[in-house]
Amino acid sequence: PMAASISKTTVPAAVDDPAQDGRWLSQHHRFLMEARDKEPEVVFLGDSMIQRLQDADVWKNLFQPMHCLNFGIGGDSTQHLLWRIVEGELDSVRPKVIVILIGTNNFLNSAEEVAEGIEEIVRNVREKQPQAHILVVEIFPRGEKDNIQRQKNARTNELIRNSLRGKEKVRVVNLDPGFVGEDGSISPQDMPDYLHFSNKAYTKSFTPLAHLVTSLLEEGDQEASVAKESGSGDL
Amino acid sequence: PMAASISKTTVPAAVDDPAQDGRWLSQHHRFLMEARDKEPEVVFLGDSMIQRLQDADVWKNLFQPMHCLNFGIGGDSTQHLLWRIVEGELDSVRPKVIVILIGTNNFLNSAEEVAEGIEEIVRNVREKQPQAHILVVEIFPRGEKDNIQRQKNARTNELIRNSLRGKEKVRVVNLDPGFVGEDGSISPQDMPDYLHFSNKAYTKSFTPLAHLVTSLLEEGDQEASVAKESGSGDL
Amino acid sequence: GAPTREQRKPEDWVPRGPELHCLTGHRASVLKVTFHPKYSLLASCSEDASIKIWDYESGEYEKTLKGHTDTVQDIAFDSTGDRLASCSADMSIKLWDMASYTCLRTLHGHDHNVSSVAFAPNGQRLLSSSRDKSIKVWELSTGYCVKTITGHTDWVRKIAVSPDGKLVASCSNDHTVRVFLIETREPKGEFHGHEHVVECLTWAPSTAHGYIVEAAGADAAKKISKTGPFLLSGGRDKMLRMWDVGSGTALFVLSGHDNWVRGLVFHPFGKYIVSASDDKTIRIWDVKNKRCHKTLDAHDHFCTTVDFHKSNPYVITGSVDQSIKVWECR
Amino acid sequence: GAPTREQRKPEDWVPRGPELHCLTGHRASVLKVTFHPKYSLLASCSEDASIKIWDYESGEYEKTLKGHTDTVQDIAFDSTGDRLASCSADMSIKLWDMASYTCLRTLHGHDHNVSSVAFAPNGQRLLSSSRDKSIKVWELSTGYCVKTITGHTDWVRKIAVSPDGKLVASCSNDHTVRVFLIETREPKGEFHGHEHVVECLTWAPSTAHGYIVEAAGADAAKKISKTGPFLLSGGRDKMLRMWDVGSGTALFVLSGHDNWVRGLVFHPFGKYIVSASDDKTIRIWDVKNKRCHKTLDAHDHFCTTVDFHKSNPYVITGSVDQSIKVWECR
Repeated sequence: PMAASISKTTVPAAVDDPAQDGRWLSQHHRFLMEARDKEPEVVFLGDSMIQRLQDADVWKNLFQPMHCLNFGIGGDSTQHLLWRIVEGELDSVRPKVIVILIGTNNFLNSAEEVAEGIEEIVRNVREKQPQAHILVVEIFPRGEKDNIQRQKNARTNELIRNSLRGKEKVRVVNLDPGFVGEDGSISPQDMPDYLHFSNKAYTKSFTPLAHLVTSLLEEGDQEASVAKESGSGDL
Repeated sequence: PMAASISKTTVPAAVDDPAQDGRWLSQHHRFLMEARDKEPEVVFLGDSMIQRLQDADVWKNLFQPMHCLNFGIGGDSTQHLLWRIVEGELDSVRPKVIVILIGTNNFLNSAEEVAEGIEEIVRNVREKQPQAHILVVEIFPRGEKDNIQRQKNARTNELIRNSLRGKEKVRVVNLDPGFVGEDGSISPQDMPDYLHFSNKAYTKSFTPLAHLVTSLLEEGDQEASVAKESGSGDL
Repeated sequence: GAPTREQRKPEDWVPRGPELHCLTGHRASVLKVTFHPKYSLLASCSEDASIKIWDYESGEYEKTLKGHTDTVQDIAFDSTGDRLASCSADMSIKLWDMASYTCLRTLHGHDHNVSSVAFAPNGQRLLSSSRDKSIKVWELSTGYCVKTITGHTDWVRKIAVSPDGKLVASCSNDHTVRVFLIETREPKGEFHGHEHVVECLTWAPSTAHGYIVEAAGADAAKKISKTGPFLLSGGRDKMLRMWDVGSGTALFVLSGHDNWVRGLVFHPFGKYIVSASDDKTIRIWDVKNKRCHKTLDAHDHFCTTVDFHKSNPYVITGSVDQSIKVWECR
Repeated sequence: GAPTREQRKPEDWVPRGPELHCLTGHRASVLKVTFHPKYSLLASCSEDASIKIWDYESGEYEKTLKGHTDTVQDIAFDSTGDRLASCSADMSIKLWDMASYTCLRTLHGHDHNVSSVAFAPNGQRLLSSSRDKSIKVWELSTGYCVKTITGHTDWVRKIAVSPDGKLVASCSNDHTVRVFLIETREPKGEFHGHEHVVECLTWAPSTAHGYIVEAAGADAAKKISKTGPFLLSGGRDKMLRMWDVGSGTALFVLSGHDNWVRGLVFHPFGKYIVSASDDKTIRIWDVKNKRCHKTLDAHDHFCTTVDFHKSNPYVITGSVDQSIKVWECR
């Protein structure tokens, strides 16, 4: 029956692999290796919205110079990202900022369930990375015209805005520059498949994020300077 | 039971829409409108490999000037593309060249079934477009290391090479520049998720296609000239 | 050698890069740009279903004319600039008042996409062409279609009314350029040569006649009618073709564009032609010598339209890249 | 004003764009490039686990040295150029014969990524540093590690042996630059100032001493040891910092890079410093005046390494964009 097959959003779960080509685990293992070898200041976690950000101009121009790692995997739901975090993708790094965008693929779960999944992820990330600023990006609208996913995702965004408010070094950020027009429709110039972004849409929505991340990184540098001057150690 | 739920590759079928946001039909309707309004010389049909080609440099540099329409939809299997063709996406255009890449998403079907699906598509396209050159692109390898999909897709390619050989103005083209290394692995620099292409991979694999399409277009122009000179009419 | 900048006379002033202004605001391809006959304004129309008015000297946006419900294919000012006509894929034609920026009248009658509009010189009539293969003549005082001219066997893409108002030239997907007598609807000429869809055309101003005759050369001298009229067309075969309507003959071909030719206009002094192409350039052609004088990288995508001001040294272009550019001539 | 090209003396010859050669072949980031001391060759190493030899005059590829099974972090020629040492994330160090291009010896002992190698001037010993926080001294005739120097509290990224062979300088993720006596393993100095990981360092050649003393200025004059030795480091705080090892003091800071400083080298005549940065540029610094003399857009991605030839007017750079560039100095 349908209900039994809807995954719990808060329980770490690997993806099924109907094609049996191991791509998801291959990516996970590659991320483990990158985490071990590289020293990122910013780590991105999420689904295809995050993964495909790497192909956009805004990544090359604004994010790449910040020494980022991109741990997005297309198709991931909250429970899949949770699994990857629990299984070590954040174990060997110490970034200053962590960006999370997940939830749009949990389309069979309710807004409450998706929000719980995101909160569980934030809890786990905070545990692994006590020092990092955590930025949770609100789920973007989807579909050419209004539909139940848009409404649900908007409700999810509202829930996490409330539940994550006031948490130390956690911020929920809305990057939607206004994709939904006056007539309620999304332009294919922004989302050719009414879900994933065009290059132009990535520039519009993620540029403000780059500015926020930059200011958080600089704030961190200044704190380190102040700590140094006040004699609190070599760091 | 599993067997009953595997779609027939040769029977036109719309996608399921578990998210119920209508994106697939939105894209199909947009393609119908584009076909009605534009006059493409080249039409691309397929899945995400085709759809995402539009984001690559090679599209802007080499394909765009040729007046193309891109009717790729991510996730499509042969039966979905077949549905879109039967439902009119080729009805209002008269391109000189049609490029087809489909099949990798039929991962539960056998090589024989996928090949039949592709052949059915070619049959339908030829019926709608008697004048066009049809180029069927061989399915690319996938997965970080060898796996059953790679083997199956290679078999599918072999089957269509045979079944489509000698068909008038139909060509099966292999665009794989050698993605699989000596050690049997695919580089994440070519396919970050071991399926979809990076910008660089699109340039490597699709540049030769652009040259082939260009020569077919020019050949068509020359035929038109010759027809004119020999007095066969105003065309 | 070529005249230096200081020596150059207005007849040799051609558009030069970089652009003076890049006007953005349209949310889809720009299909046509046209200068206002009097004020420092230009009008543009787009696949975004709107028409926009801009000041080309300051680069400022003025106004958006909304009303069409689909791609606006063409626009034209009447000779006074008091009114603007537009036609659309929504199958209608609209007449706009430029003082109030309101729609005065909407004309219905075509059965398909209306691709081109042109005023008769007296401003009382308007001509249009359509994907329905016909050309229609409209009485603007009543809004009625008073004539329908047929002949083309496929989509009629553009029309141009001759300066004396008696002829209408048209080009089509049927690869021909045709000329009709407006009053009687009779065909006056049918020109074959383009090997693909013919996209655009323009009558040569009288200032160009001498250069055209010279360019046609000795071979054509016997046949050529010294006063034409002469007609220039551009097509998807990448060629510009010059026709002598008087004698019904082809005069010469200008080749050089790497892609479809989408728009044409003569330099007001007649010595040059400026063409816009899907190869993203505009080219300036020396008529007398039948060669490409200069190529300007104009846009990031197909360049669909170009206009040359009749008295001020400006050229404007529009593109699928959704922008309009203003170029100074010197 | 600055000397004109004709007047410029070798001491003022600095790298200028565009590059003479762009060498491609590595299939991942290039982490280090170094000139052969005698022939017109350069060696490069990469995250693709290989080392490649190139001719920098002709731009031709010569050879690939395979053997490491993970990123090769650093390479160094001995003073004759007969042998090349390399170290890797595979935790090993290899010694290569440049005549036969074969691996002579593989050294094991570090517990983690080996990030830097340097020959002692007599060529009989090799020093290395590692993510295991230690610095090791290896006897090349036997392959044994004869000394392990500790002190850093985190990853030691780079080491540099002083010209007289007595000292080894090291920089680390612990934000410090340290100097040790090789023979006794005793710490000679510990330099604080960088506010982030220190990526690279280099001893100043004697030709630079005069400029450094002048740059240090009157304030430092009391404390500064006129003969240093002087040490330059670069870090993720985007700064270049000059240290006086003789007196144990900080002399001055050069700022200007917009991102991490990844590589440093002095102009052989001592008047300039060239630095490579993740801001994709190399910068040429005027030592005496403590200012950035010139900035060169070097690569499409992080620029990780730079070397300056000791006697020929060439500079080489390597990058995460997987290419190596050869620049002429004039």
